[in-house]
Amino acid sequence: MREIKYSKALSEGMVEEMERNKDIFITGISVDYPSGIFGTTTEASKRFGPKRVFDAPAMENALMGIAIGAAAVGKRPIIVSPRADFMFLSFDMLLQLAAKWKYMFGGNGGTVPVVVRMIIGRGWGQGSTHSQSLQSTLAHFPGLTVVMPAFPADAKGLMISALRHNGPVVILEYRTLYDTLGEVPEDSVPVPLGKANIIREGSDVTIVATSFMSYEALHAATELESQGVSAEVVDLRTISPLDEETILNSIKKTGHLVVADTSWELCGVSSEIAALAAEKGFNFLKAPVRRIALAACPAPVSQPLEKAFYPTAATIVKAVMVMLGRSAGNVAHLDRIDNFKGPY
Amino acid sequence: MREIKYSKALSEGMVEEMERNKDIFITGISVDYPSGIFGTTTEASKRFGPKRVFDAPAMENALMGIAIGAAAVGKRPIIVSPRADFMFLSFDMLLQLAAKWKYMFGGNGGTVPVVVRMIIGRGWGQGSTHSQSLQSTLAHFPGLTVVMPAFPADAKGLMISALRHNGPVVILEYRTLYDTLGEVPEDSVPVPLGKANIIREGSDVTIVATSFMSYEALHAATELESQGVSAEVVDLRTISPLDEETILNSIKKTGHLVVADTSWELCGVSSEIAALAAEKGFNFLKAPVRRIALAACPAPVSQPLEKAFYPTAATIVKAVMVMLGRSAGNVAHLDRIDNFKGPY
Amino acid sequence: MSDITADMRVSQYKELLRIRRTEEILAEEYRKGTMRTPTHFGIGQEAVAVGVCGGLNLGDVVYTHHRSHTHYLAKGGSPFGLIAELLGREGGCSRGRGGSVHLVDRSVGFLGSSPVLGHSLALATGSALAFKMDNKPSIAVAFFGEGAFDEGSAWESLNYAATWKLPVMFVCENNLYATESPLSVRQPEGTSFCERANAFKVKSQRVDGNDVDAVFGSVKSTIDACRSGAGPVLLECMTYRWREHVGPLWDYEANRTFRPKAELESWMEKCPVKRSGGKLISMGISQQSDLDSWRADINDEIENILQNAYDSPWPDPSTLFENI
Amino acid sequence: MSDITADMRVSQYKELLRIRRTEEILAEEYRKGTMRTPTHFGIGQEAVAVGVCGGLNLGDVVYTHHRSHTHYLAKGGSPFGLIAELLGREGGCSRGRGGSVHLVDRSVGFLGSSPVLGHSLALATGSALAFKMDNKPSIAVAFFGEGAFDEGSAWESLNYAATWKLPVMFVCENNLYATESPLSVRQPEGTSFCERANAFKVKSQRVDGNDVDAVFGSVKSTIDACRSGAGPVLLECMTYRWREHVGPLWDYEANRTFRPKAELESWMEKCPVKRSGGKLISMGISQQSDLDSWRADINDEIENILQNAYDSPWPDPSTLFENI
Ligand SMILES: Cc1ncc(C[n+]2csc(CCOP(=O)(O)OP(=O)(O)O)c2C)c(N)n1
Ligand SMILES: Cc1ncc(C[n+]2csc(CCOP(=O)(O)OP(=O)(O)O)c2C)c(N)n1
Ligand SMILES: [Mg+2]
Ligand SMILES: [Mg+2]
Repeated sequence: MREIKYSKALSEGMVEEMERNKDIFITGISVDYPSGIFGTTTEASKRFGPKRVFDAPAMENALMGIAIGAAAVGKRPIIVSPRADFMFLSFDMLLQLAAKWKYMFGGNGGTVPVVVRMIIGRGWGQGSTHSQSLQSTLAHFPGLTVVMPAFPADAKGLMISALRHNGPVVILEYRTLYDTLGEVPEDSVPVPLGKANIIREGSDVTIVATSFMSYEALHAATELESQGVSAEVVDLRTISPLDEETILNSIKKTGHLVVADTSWELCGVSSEIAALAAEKGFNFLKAPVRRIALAACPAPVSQPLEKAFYPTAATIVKAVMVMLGRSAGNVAHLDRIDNFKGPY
Repeated sequence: MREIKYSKALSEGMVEEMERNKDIFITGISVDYPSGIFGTTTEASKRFGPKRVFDAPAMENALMGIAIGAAAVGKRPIIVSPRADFMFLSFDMLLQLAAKWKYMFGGNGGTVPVVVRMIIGRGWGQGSTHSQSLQSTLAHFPGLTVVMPAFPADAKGLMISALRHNGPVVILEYRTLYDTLGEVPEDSVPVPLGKANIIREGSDVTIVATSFMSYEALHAATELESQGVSAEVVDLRTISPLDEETILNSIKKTGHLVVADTSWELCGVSSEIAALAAEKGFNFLKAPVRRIALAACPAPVSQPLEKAFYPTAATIVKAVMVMLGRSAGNVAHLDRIDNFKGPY
Repeated sequence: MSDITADMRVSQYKELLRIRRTEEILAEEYRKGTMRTPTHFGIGQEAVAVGVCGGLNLGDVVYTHHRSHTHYLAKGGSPFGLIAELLGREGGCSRGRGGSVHLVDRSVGFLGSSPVLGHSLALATGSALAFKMDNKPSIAVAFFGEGAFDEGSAWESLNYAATWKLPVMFVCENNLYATESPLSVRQPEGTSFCERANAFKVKSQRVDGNDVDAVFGSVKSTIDACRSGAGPVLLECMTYRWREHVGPLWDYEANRTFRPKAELESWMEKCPVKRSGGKLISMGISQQSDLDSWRADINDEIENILQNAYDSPWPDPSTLFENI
Repeated sequence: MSDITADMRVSQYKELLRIRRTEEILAEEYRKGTMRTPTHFGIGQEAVAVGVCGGLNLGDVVYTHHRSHTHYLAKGGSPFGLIAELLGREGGCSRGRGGSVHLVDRSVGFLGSSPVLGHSLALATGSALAFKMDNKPSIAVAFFGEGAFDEGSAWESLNYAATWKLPVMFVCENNLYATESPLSVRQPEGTSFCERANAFKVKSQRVDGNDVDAVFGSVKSTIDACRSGAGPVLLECMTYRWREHVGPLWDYEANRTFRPKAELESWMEKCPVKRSGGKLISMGISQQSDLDSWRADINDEIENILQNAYDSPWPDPSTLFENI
């Protein structure tokens, strides 16, 4: 299969659905710029023009309500936020209206199928207010579907599913993923919402990971293999609703669980998966679970602090080896070269 | 010791600290009304007048920033929201500024000791947009202290600590607690932030609970006792930072854990405590943990649905009995008479 | 105003009376404690809903805030659906899930009420955006209280609507108070919302919100231009709430002192129902006996619906997880 | 303006030049990739910062947005602190935790920058509230771009400040663009921010933001009243950003076409540094050789600080959890 970039995959997913469904439009700050949100909206902009791909003022609060009001009369808006952090300003409309709409009107109000794309994560010293991963926060609220594609095929497939789903969907895109390559079907193949993906099979330990951490988990699994440990990697893909079955089946097989997430630990996705294991997979577990998350502080800017703040493949390897009662040895060679470039 | 109401205890905590510290003031919608936020601000209003207790327009977004700006030059604002749900509008200022202030300026920006009181929970058919418990969401973000007093003594003591703390503190107050009575010291005795409280000792099972669910847990423990089960009840009191030690010690003693929280399960406090057990208390556990939380849907209004939506003492009793491999029998008598009255 | 026929006047009056009596009957019923949902009565403010909705087409859509019964009924929402909703019954317009502040009736273009200040403005702006994109000749209306202007999102919506010249009408019911807070603690002295709207390039009119003719006239004089792309309009309708903010009580019953008794009384003199009925008589269109018999009919009708609504079944707890 | 002495003119010019050169040197250095923090240069907009801060007292406080170096330096923030911060060093004003968009220097009343649109307005309003409560004769200043006016919270802040007549100055640097979006896609045609502010009962003035005299004059003419309780003021300073939104590049280097080259060039003709220097010469206060020697001194000083900043140690990873 051909390989394309994550950014291109997102673009294809949107463009193909926009061809199918004329009610889809894209708006948000800078979506019609030549830079086009890491190139993800450029093709749509070219193909569909300013009637369906248009800029918006920085008014995150009302804009989300406007998208919902458009959806209530048949549109399928895609709202893009260049940084998820700005979407705190949309939380009122997103969580009070979009997430509740179908339920609070008892189904009689229809649905509001808004797709919200938010960019998350590490980059060029983004710092505390420009780097947050909001999956844990958003997934807490029933009524929202929350997905985190890690690989190009999922980026396209989840985008397609989101744009066909009968309700609001948040897509969280990790900044450093846009340039990654992967095999992606040329056709419009939806990836089901609510399904995790076993991206590597293994028998000794289950690593459940989200978004960028799925890459780190694969990287860690390769290293673990060289140390004689067979790791199964589950890419969560959808945070809410959670695919409990896939996770539990894997734990059943391996008896060991490490969770690696891009958000914080406290009331975060890593805790959620650990809790699931403690409640429904307890009898499979041979050892305590391990949560791997951001350090419990706001994100610092300075490089040596950033390095200590963000967990990596090395963190995962160490956690697994300790869990299995072995020594991890030197894992410094696992650190990737960080070649993300500014200025933003 | 004398008994007073939860509402009076909050009031005393504020009034005594306001006497001590002239930089404290209270603002927010309706804080100076005769009704005074369930009577909690009436005494302060009477005693300190409109210069220190004053109404605010419905502008949750900027108001939080205004409080932070006042705190940055030495004030200690208390912001009150009659419903936590409205505070989604404040999330940007609260999470991007208050929670990060001290850290993102490397300590050189000082601290912004804002106290935010939010009313949460069930009431008179509040419905989906007027009843949410935001502890899980807020606790996820480092830099915020999040407390949930369940009992009058803690209401006063945590209020005092919050007003002496060098950073932002969110106090979540469950609507139906205001009229509950309890022993409260006449003196200004702070209750430490970050400390859970064992409110009933027991040996067979640990019930970790938050806010209103601590009442339900006590109620459940009494019933369990009559069925021959000795339950230890840990009232979490502070959600962030979490008192891991107290929880783990209790699990060590009982080997069984049930968590009962007023928010949702997914990425919620109940998952957090379960995860803690799975990671750091695993070897103490004799059975799978059980999470008790809101049903995984928005809050409905209609009574029979509300009844199915909110967990109660009966839910806890059943969970414990199942965990211990016993039958719970009929627990319908545990349902309290819901005597909360509208119109709000 | 000469284009208002006598028939129209009669039906406007009946509509005002029907809404008034519905809410009055509900307010009495509410005291029994069988409606477990925070409820905001619009008694005294009916002329805004009736005047505005009277000027709309069926394809036009309406959003509103917490004080929503008047708009729901005036747009044609099912009275049974409303009453059963307040009673938490399966037959409610939101199947008992929403309560008084989350009403909907899509069949008549009432797309929803939301009790969070500012929501209705953004929602209507969004529907108007969709109408414009699709070249539909529809208008979206946002009803809200002047308290929503305290919220920044209201100004975001106005700015957006004006920038894109969207077919949206912002209808503010300025009843002088948000809960018990007067305008004076929320806006600088001398504030005019119309002036603000003008500065946001939203055309605006201030009207007597207790005069259904005036409101209707205002809508008629602005809606065609709004519909055909001239941009959004703000109608600031001056009116007054008779009961407490939430719940059925009169000020005196709850010992409320935040507003002077004389103020309330002077606004009650300007009762929109009475004024409309008085006009029918003074214009020789109807007689007092007509008014009385309509009233009796309406009372019967509502009492009837109320009893039926009580008979609507409770939602089955097993349906808790439907429609998430 | 006759109350500006020759000495003041000289120091204003030096200040403009110092800020300009600091940013220009940093912009060059930034290309090396040693400053890993999204950085927004204020080159071309210095007169606003210098004109406003020149009118403030030490007890007055300042907040600003993402484009914050000019305000930080003009208020007297340590240049070493700024540069070390951009380099992520422990010696940075925020100890390397904040980067370019989270600067602070409390010793001079620079209370912080925050890159989220709208924050500076609310923060300054809050500090002004505190000053008023304590009867302090201080003023709080919010710097921000016209993009912040897209945010509802900005209007909430204006409304609040005007309602309580707070001693706050809102200083808008209207550089015609937010990122690459012109005003025309963000506001209705004919919008005047001053008109809007007036409707919010905030006194307003529009000034040439590239003329330090004009800005300083505007501050001088409004600040005393603002300080003594007459209420907030908006200064809308018309200016222009020379480089890209974030980063050091010129439009041509990045093939940016969102604004016409001629527009940029016409604004560069109105360079605030050149204009100020030109006046010194035309007024006979200084000679070109003075200007040249100041420039050389300033260059040396900044290059020196830059080298020192590189020598500041990196934060120790073991301090990651400090100051949460
Ligand atoms: C965002 C938000 N903040 C606060 C509230 C609480 N609240 C409910 S109604 C109300 C007053 C509204 O006044 P107004 O908009 O004038 O409408 P009225 O009740 O007078 O009809 C307030 C503050 C709310 N619903 N939403
Ligand atoms: C709430 C919020 N939304 C979006 C952004 C992204 N953003 C960063 S700078 C900017 C443009 C700001 O323009 P303006 O306020 O005019 O300042 P300028 O950059 O022109 O100096 C935007 C939209 C932000 N920082 N905060
Ligand atoms: Mg009102
Ligand atoms: Mg700008």
